[in-house]
Amino acid sequence: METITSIRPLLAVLVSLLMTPILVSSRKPNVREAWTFVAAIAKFLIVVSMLPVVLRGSEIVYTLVEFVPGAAIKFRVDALGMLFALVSSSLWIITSAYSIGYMRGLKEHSQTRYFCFFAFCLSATIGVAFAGNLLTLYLFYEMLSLATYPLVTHHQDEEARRSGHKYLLYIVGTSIGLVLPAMLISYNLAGTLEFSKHGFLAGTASKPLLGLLLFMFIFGFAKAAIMPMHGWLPAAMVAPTPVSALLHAVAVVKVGVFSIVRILTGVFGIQLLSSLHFGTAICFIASVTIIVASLIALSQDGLKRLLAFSTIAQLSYIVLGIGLLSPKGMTGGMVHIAMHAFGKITLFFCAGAIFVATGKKNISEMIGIGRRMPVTMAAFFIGALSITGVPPCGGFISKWYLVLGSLEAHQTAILGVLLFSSLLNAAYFMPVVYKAFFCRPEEAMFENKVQEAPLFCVVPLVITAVISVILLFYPQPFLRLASMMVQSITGT
Amino acid sequence: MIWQLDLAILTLVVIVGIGAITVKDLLGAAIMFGAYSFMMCLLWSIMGAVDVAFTEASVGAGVSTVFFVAAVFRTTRRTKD
Amino acid sequence: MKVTGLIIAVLAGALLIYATVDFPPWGDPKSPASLHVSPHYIEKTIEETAVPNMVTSVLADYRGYDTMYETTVIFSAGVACFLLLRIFRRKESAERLYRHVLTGVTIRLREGKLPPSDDFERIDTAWTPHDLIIKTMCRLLVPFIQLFALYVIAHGHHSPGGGFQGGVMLGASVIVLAMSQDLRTAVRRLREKVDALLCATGVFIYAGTGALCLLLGANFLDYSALAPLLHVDPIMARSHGIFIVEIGVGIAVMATMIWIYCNVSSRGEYDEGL
Amino acid sequence: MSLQYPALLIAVPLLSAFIISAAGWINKKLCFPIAVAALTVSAGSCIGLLFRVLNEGVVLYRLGGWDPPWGIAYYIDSLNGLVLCVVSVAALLNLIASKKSIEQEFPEKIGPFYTLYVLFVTGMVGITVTGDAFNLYVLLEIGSITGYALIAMGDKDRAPLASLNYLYMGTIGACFYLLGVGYLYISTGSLNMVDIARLLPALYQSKAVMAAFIICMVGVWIKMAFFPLHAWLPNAYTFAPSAASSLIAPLMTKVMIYVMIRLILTVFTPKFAFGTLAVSHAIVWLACVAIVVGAICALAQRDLKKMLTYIIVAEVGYMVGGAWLGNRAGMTGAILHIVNDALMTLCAFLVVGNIVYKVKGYAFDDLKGLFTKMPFTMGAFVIGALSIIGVPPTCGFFSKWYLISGAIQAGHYGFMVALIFSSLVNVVLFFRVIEIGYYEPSGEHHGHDHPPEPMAEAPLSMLVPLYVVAAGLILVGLYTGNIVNHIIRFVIPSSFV
Amino acid sequence: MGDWLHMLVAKYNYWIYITLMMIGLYAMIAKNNLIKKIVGMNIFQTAIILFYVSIGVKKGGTLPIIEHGHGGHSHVIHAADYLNPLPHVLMLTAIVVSVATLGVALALAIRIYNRYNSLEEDEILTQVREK
Repeated sequence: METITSIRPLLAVLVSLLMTPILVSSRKPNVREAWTFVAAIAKFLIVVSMLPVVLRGSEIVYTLVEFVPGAAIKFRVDALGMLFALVSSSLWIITSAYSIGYMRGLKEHSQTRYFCFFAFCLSATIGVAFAGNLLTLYLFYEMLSLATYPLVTHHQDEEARRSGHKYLLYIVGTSIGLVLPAMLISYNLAGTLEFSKHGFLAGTASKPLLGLLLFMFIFGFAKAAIMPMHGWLPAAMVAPTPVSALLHAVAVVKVGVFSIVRILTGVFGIQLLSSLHFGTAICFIASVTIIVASLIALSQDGLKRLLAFSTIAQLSYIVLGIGLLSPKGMTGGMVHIAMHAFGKITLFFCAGAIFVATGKKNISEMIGIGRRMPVTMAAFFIGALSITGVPPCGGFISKWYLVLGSLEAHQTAILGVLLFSSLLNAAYFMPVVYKAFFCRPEEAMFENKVQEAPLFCVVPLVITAVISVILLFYPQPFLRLASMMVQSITGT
Repeated sequence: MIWQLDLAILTLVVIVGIGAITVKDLLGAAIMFGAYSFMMCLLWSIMGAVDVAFTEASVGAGVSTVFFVAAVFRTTRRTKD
Repeated sequence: MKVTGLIIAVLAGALLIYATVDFPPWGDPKSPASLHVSPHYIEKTIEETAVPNMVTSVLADYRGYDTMYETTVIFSAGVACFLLLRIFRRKESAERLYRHVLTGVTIRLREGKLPPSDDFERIDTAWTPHDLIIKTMCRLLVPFIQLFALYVIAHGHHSPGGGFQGGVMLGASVIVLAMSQDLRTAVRRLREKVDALLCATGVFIYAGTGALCLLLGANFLDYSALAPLLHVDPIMARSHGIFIVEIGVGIAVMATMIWIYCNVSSRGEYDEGL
Repeated sequence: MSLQYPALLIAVPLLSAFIISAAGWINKKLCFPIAVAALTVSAGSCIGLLFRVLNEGVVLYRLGGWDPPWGIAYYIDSLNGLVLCVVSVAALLNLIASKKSIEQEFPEKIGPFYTLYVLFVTGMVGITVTGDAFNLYVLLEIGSITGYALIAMGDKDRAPLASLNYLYMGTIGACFYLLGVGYLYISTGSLNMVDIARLLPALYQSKAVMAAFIICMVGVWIKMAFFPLHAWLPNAYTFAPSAASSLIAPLMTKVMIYVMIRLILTVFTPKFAFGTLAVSHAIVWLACVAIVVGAICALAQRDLKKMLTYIIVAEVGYMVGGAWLGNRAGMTGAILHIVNDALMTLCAFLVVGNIVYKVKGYAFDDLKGLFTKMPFTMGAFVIGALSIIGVPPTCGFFSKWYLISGAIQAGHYGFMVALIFSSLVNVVLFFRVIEIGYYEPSGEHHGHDHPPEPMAEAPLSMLVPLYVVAAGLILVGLYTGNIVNHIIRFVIPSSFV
Repeated sequence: MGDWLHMLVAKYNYWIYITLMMIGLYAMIAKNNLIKKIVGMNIFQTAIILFYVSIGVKKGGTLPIIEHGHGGHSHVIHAADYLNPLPHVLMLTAIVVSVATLGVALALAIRIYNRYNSLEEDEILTQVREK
């Protein structure tokens, strides 16, 4: 497997950063949004241009500057990073289209700032995806936390302030309080921070210390919202819906869980984890999160809060998949990054569209909304299916692999967890859809004339819905990338 | 050099120093300080540091004391300790 | 507060006394201080700087760099006092007080002012002590003080004394004047602006000499480089260089002492002073 | 010419100071240009000197042409070279940035102010460059006396008292240092640092030398406001005029840290400091306390400037602790943090200067809606804040990196925890400030899309230096590797692990 | 003279300077009046000067000025015959520094008095708090 040195990863990171000055300078909304599109598409193209190389099984490496021996700003494009980069960069195009419609529809203030920080976030996300070592990953992780703060607190009111507090407390607090020391300790143990196929911590320290490090990392990346570090996610729902979509589907939480995957595969390495039997512990933490979050989701009335808790549960699937330490399970976990992204972003788009069109936020107020916004709710239905993991949606594939993995690892308990949580998913999604379409005329809250959200909102959500259906039948390249990654780390 | 004289002046210096910081009148303190500096100057000339003694006599015992007096004159003589 | 002060002082004292155990006995000619560096000064001062008073030679040549900063410290203290205290626009009270010097009669003008003359002097408070004897005595004393001060500066090479002592005495002479007469009289002799400029000039002479040596291709403050200018051999050049900087020090110290005194004694208002 | 860099970087500002004070009486307009020219030359020769040191190794300069130990000599290695560059450049930038505020605050005393300003810089540069223990004391006094005066020109009510207390403490500190030098002199008979270092090993067991070391350290600690001797600092720096506080806060403490490191590394070699004298562990613990106390006191403040001063107290704890960890990483971190902290503090205080210049206040209530009023200033503030918190790629992160790895290698986890704690507290501190500026918008629906309401940004002459510093924060961060490998690595004796 | 006396003379200077230094330090910390603190400060500094001058003393040494300086090269000079000039030089500097500090300190004290009309630290602090 040869490695190619190319500046393209750096370009992929910087392209949206370089766009921001133009964004700021351009006073006219149209010009500004045109530039946003240019940036998004450029980023996507650069990422795609690297896809064939990666599919050939080779890596792209670019070292910017080395601070400390073994810790540089270094980009390394491998299958896993490419998978994540593809998802986020492609979804950024759609999201920016959507946010144009949303922001304009609601006449939000200071949209320039909004788009700027949106671009920042994407740079940071790609940076995390292509990070070649822990330091680079940490750098972009922090950058992302700070860049999302103005987006989360976009409304600048008291509520935004409170949730902003919570957001910083969880995200920055954990990353400085847990990840930074963990990173430094492992640096001083191993003398390097480079991600490698079999991890660099193997044989450097005693089991208790390694265990401590593992948990510092897992809970340190609070963006992954592993309980009890999940508190910020529902709070962050005050943000405008496209931001929530970005947070949940594209950037933030995915970055968190991606980092954990990186840590497990690139820092500890599968062999080490399995030799120390950490897998079960990880699985346990993840399953607890899955069950509890799903149960909480059942009791939610606010649509976005419900989605938030479902996200918390879904993220732990990914961790769970890795924790199974079996090839199929890990493949499932990695693929789930993509599948969940498309499904969940559809759901958020729908929630946003509903809010734009009707101003309704709570499920209890949405009875019969299907008659008024059939397209939106149809998309919502598809998204819900995908999350639940039922054909004909992409979510099915990842769930399927997870199940196979749990069988492969002979962990029937995990199997039970998976099935039970799927039931719960169905239990909290289906009523929404059901009430939306099949309700008795007298309890319908909306009259029967179709009145969708603005086109900029509807088109994106249709697209994502369609994609998440297509993914079932054509899961490439995500599945391919995931299996390549798994092969490379397990060596099978 | 006469060691008796040396010891005597050394002791005297300490006494004057204590006086300078205990007397309940700033003008008195300033004058005491002048005396202290002058004792020091004597001491150093005994030790053969003529230049230092000379400087101390002109700077310490002379100008510094004048500054003190001027400052006290411009502020107040009253003090509680 | 008193207790803490006592404790800290005693602790410090205890540490120092504890350390004196390892001191060489007092006045021991074999102590490292007397054996390591200083003998060089004592033995070489004549042949290297041609200055018998080795304190002067060490002060202004071997460690002349220190002395330059020492002068700078004085200078900055003067500037600091000026910066802190000087008040330019003080509220002029409408009425002015004048005293007839000979009779001591005080007259009060509602507006306007008297032309400056020798028989009337301006005062700030209606009651200002007035002592003919002190005034005359000090007036007589001043020239002698200044003469002696000049001698101290000039003869610093061969006898105790030098720029500092002489400068302080020069300053003291003016201060004596200011105390016996009043500040205005003294300031009339030596204007504030002139004083300040002198202050800067004095230090400038010192540092400038050093810079001159730099320009002449030697190291900073290496007076021997002045030899070609002064038409003497490098050794004598050092001696002369020492003399030049001593003059600079004298000017600077004198001016600064006066400056500080004026500002302190008049709260920066330059009125009649003490 | 390059042979005379060591002389130029002192002589030029010194001479110019006297010219400035004369010019103050003749034509005030001349003062500023002269000062800028002088400091530019000084900074230039500092940088030139650093490069010379990097190429040729230690530079020895004989003042007055006398050989050490009889005369005074400079020994410039890469440690002073580095600190020199930071000091002179920071002073120059601050001078340019604070022109307007100086003219605003004391119109008729510009001359003396600039004089003292330049003299202060001379003192700091001199302390850094000198190789003679007593000469260091004299320069220290220059720096202090000018500092007292500059500080006392601030807040009419509070500044003089704060400055006088600083004067008392500062004099005690300087005298302790002088006393320590005397003890060294009585036991070695020399004043030249290198010479002392040569003579000391025979005397490591002498009580006098031990006392000398302790006294010197205490004196330096008083000067650098190391807990528990920090009482003078917050008031003095808070009530100083913004021009002075943004000059003194970055330089004074850092230069004193340099002096401490110099004493440890050069005068009393590490063998004595960490070996014979088994106090390093206790001092690191004291540093931990300093960090924690500084952070907590900063939390209690209700105005920006005072908050920053307490952060300085904590930062001093960083550097002292790092230096006393006694291993390579810790010492590297301490030296690196001298550079970074100087820049960070300068950045933060320049921002305060801009705010004071426009808003006439630095209490938290005065900061409302500043992000819309002075977006550029606050932008720079955010960068500075991130650096102080220690977020990559700003430089603050990397010095913290070295400090923490030093703590880990020394097995001193208390220090690591203290560092992490203070970073967390810094997050709280700065985001509290940023929120105040961000959430109280002066009017609904502000932003670029709507007609922007009056933006009262500081003049360009204040913004440009500020942004130079802010850019420096990031650049120094990115080039940490080079700084450490090419400069700091040569400072640390090979005996360090 | 007796042995104890020799001992006494040998160390008496050092003890005295330490005592003076303690007095000065105590005054600076414990005294409440600003001018008193300044007096203490000067005593403190002078004590250190005394210490340095004591270093310079050399038994059997005379003033650090060479006789017949003009014809100086004629007779050879023995270091043991003269006192150690270096401490004297240093202390000249120290004295000047102390007077400079004194000037600044007094200026500050006067400013404070102009503002608060008192030199007692506690009174000033109470005034500050009331405001």
